[in-house]
Amino acid sequence: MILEGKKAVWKDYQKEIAEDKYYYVRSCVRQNFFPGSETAFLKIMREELNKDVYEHPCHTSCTGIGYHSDIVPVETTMTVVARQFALMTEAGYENLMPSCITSFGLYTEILDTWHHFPEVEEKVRRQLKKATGREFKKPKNLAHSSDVIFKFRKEIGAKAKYKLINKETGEPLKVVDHIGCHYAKMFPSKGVGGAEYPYVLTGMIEEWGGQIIDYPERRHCCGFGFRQYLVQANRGFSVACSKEKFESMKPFKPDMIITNCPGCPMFLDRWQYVINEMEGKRYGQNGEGIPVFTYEEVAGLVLGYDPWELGLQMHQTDCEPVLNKIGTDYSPEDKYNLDISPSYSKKHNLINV
Amino acid sequence: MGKHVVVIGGGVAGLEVAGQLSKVGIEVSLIEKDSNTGGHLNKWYKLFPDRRKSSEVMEYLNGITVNKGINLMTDTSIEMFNRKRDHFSIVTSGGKELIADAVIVATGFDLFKSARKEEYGYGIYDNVITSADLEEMFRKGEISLTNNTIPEKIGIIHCVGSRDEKVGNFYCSKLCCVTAVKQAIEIREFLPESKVFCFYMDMRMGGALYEELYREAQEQWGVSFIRGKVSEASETIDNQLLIKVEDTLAGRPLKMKLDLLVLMAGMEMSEGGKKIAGIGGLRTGENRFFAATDNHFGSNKSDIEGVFYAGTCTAPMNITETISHARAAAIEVIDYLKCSN
Amino acid sequence: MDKFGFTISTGRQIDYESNDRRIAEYIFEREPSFRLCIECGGCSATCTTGNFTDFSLRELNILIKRGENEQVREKLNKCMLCGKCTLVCPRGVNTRNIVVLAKKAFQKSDEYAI
Amino acid sequence: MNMQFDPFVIPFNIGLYFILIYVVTRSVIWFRDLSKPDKLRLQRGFFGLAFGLSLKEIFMESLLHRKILKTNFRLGYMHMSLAFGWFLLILFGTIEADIFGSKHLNAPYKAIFFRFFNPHHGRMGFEAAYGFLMDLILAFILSGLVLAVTKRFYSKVVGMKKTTRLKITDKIALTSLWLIFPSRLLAESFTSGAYGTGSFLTGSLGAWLATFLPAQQMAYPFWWLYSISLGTFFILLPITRYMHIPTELFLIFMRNSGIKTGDQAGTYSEVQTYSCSSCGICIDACQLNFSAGITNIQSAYLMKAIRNNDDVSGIADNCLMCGRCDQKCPVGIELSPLRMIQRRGGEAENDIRNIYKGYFRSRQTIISEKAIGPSNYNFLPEPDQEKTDILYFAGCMTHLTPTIKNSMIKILDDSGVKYSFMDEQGGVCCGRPLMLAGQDKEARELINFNSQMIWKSGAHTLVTSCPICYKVFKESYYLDVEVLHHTQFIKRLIDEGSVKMNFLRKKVVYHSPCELGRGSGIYDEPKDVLHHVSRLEKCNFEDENSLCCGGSLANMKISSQNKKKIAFDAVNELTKNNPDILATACPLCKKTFSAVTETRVADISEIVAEALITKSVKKNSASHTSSIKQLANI
Repeated sequence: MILEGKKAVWKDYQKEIAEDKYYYVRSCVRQNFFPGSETAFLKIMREELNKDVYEHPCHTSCTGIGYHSDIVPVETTMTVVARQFALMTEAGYENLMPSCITSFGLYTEILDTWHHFPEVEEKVRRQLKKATGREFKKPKNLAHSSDVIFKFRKEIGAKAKYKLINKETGEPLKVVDHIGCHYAKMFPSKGVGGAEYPYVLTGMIEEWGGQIIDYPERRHCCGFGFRQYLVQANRGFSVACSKEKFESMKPFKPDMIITNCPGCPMFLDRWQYVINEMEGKRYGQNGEGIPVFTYEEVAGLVLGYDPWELGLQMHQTDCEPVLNKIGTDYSPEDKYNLDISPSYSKKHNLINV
Repeated sequence: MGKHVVVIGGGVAGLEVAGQLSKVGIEVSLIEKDSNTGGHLNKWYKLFPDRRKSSEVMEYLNGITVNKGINLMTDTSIEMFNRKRDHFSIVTSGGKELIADAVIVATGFDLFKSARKEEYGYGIYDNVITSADLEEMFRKGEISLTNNTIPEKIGIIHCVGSRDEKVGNFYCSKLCCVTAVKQAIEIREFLPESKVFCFYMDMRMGGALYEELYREAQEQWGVSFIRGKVSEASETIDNQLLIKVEDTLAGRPLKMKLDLLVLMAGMEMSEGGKKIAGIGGLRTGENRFFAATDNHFGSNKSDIEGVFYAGTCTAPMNITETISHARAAAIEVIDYLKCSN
Repeated sequence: MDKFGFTISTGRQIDYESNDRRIAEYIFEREPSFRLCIECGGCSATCTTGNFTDFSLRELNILIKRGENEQVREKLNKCMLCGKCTLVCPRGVNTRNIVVLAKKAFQKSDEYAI
Repeated sequence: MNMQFDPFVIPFNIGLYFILIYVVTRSVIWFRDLSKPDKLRLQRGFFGLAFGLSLKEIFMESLLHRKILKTNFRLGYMHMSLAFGWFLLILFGTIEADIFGSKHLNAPYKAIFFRFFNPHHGRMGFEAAYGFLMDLILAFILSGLVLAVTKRFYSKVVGMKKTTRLKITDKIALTSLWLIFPSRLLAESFTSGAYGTGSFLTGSLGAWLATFLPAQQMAYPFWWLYSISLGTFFILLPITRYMHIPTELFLIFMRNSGIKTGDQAGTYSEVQTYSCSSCGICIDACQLNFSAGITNIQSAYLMKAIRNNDDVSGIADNCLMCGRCDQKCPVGIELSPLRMIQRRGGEAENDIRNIYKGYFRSRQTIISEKAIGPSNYNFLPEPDQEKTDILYFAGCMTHLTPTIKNSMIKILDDSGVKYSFMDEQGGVCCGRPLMLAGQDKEARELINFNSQMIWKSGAHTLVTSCPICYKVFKESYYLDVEVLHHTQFIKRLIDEGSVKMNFLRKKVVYHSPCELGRGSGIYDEPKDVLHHVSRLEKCNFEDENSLCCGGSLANMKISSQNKKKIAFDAVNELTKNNPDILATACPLCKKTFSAVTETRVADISEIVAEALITKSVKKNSASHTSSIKQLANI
């Protein structure tokens, strides 16, 4: 591996990321997959980085899942997205920051479509007006929330309580980054580092002391693929995709996996359990699985947040190995009896959910 | 007849045409951007189809140019050139102005920058090289990996930067297939223990003796040809290259580990050529090469009277064709100079 | 597994490393013209057996070379050895011998794993 | 003085009694292994005409070597002088011993070493005359021996291009054989020299030797040498090619008793294998040898490989099965059938060659699928064929030469017979190619399929255009219909007058296809037809001696380049006095030849169709309309 080569590629794929005043749109599925992530993100943005992040209560799904499952026609999707833009415009924000990779991909795709086919945009504007009476401005800047964390990785690194380093050996943790397909595969120029050698997560990990490992099936999809997962009969294919990745990364002995997509952590995490149930295979070291994190969770960990506050107990593949390696101080016994009494919240200065 | 012709580019075409013109007593200035003439020929070890040393061709070209009263200007590029009534004024990088009765553009080609096919990881993975790099190894007389071991399984990918809309090249570079076959054979000669696999979209063995070479590669050297475009390469933990391709003839995807991956870089309009096109206002085609006035009987003529093309600045050509094209250019020029009297 | 109502699907991918190409090697050794096939499909087009079923010598050739032996095994036995393929082959591949050798190779591999 | 015994005769006696016992045991084993009917045949033969015939043949072939004499005089003379000469020597020697010996009916050695035991014998009169005869015979043998020795080192002497290579035991046996007669000569000469006896050869040589050598002392060691070389030769005989000397007698007798080579290894195939004297005539006859330069697979080598229990598959598969060697073999061994047996056998495991194996080799049992793997034709449809009188089967190869097919349709339509085209849409292979690959069981499946088609059609005649199909239809299908090659069928139409044709002023040379000519013995009909329509010319390779086109399906191993070489040489021979048309009667020959010559190559059916005077076509054929269609797109 020649790092200079990669750096050269990364240079070609810089993207503009807004400084402040973000209009944050949540993901549909992350709320119940790993609810801690978005909470932690907001806390980091607001409290650690003091940024203005606005959430609109009327925000809805972007229908991405429906769109990619071929059950919502693109025009409908566009109109729904137009409404999101309208809400943002009304709120007086211009920097759209979706939490979901698929939403990000979808917004990018739609904006690109409108750029090439203005008449479509016009039609959508008319439809939105007719349906809701709303009007919208297109976002000035569109960045995925992982882009933003990437932008401020140094600031976070400066505040970091822990580093992604094995405190026994002093070795950097070996980290596998997994980028959601819709992040850059459709529009390489819209992703930090492009589609072939994405830098967005790599940047964070390097900054926070970890070491990224590059393995053959890096590009491979986690297997969510909407239709593949949603239809039970197709799940065999879905899990096979994850398995392909695990088999390929195993020899590199990764300590953890970091992801920037709602679906990927879910499937990379849960499928490890399923594969183990079906074939008795585990891919981590000494008989464990490979812990899977979202980038917000990792950021939270390095900033020293309480793992259970980050919702790591929601992971099916235990995260403790990593916690122990980086030396997080946590109370194992609290894992499943987390009492969210105001007192506890005070003690752990929990932001009000 | 005391005419003066400026030839831009000292590659095969430039040298040939310069030689031909000086033969009939025309004063020739040959402008070469590099410090020595010969262009890509210098990089190549042996040539298809007969695997003769490229130096032999170089000897021939020197034979018709060296000490033939040609005014050779190396390390020189063109800053300006425009038509003044019946002649051309050319300003070189040295600030020198040349007055010419005719100009021959022989700016040749550049090899496709293989790093642009990111998925093959040229410049990123240790043991991904281009056809040119391989020739370099041949000239050094040793094929080895970055860890100085000898490769056992070598893959050759055809059509890198050719027939590929993704990199904006729709055209076929025409020489890569036969180069691949030639290099496959040479690899087997160097490394009798090695296995060589060629991944092709079509085998375009158009030229004389190409097919015979292809057959030899299969029969005598046991080179395997697999039909399918490699989609991606990645490095394994033991520093091998894992490639993914569809074996289109088996109708199945195929996964294979290789020690060395050779990319058959295609031909593109040279940077120098683009510059000339800009300052000289010369028309280029969709393939970005210079556009001649007629595909059949005007392949040396530009839209500007007195400006002619020679060689691969108009389209991918092998050396044989380049030399013929250059000779044709010489005839066109002589003809033009006669009439312009 | 019933527990999940689905099983992990296996891919169609040819894994060159894990495939066993000894059958191919056996043939290469004894019939060098096997290397000359350019997969033109002339043999399959004229094939007497191909007239009745999906048997294709071209396909067979490539499957042998890739080491997809189990598929080859059952297809192989459909050949009638009539020799039309040999007559139409533009590259002079001794197609009949390939089939005969492949059969022998399988026989051997069954007896004492070549 | 008259000795009765001397120790030097012991080696000879051992050898003699050993070989006698061996041959007897061996023949008992052979007889035991015979199938019941063959046993009967043999017994009937023994008390029948066959016995007489055999004696005659043994005399003509085993002793005089008439056939070899015919094909190659010098080689024949060599074999004759040794075989016949030795026979006479023994015969007259015994008589001599009986007449002049001290008493009658002596042990064999008395006859062989007569001179030693009766040194004074043969001084004058009738004795001398008899001695002269004996010397004459000895001289006769020695002359042959000289040829044999020179052949070894320079085979051109006996007019042969190739001579067989030998294995070590052969070499020893050969030397001992060579030593026998010179040593006898010297032994007798010295004795004669010492006692002043002997005739023109031994006498004079002995006298001369005696002038400068102590003849008395010299004689004895040579008698030893003579005895030893005889003994060695006899003992080695069974594991060398010289086993052919006794075996050939069995072969001749069995053949005359009407025993045939089956498709399994058995007594008869083994007897034939051992009857091969490796004379090498088959090597000269083989086109793989003189056109393609393949010189290690000819029948002589096959026979030897089998005798040595070598793995023969490499040899067995690399043969055109043109049958030229069968025709030429002086011993009349059925070489092609023997080769087929080996093909069915596949790759035999190489046998450890201990002496016992050499003397009593285990016979390779043959199971087709074991060697080659099973086939599976369950994809074939339900056979179904409309009713008709005459059934036309073009065959796979003919489908690749549509002009032949179309010509036949034209002729059939014009002849007015009621026919149906069996494999119009491309049928099932006849099965012969599988058989040639040694896969009889698989072939059976195809044969059954086609047989049912034929039976369903209720036809009384089956016409085929391809000699390969013809041979298998004729020999391996058990049909109650008459099978004709189209040349025979056309001949019949001409004789019946049901087709009329012009005489084409064209010079034609006929190439007789292997499977049709040597394979099925059809030589005349094709030529008659050609005579009828064109100027048929002679060529150097007619009938039994005709060449193979090289395209034969029978050779599994041959490369396309070598096929071309053979075709090229054959064509050059056939087109020597440049004919207008090179006629053949096999689609495969046509295809092979057309690839290598400028001369027009045409199947007889094409020439006939060309010369045909078409009548107003009657509607009489089921496949008539479609056949017109085919005519249209020639």
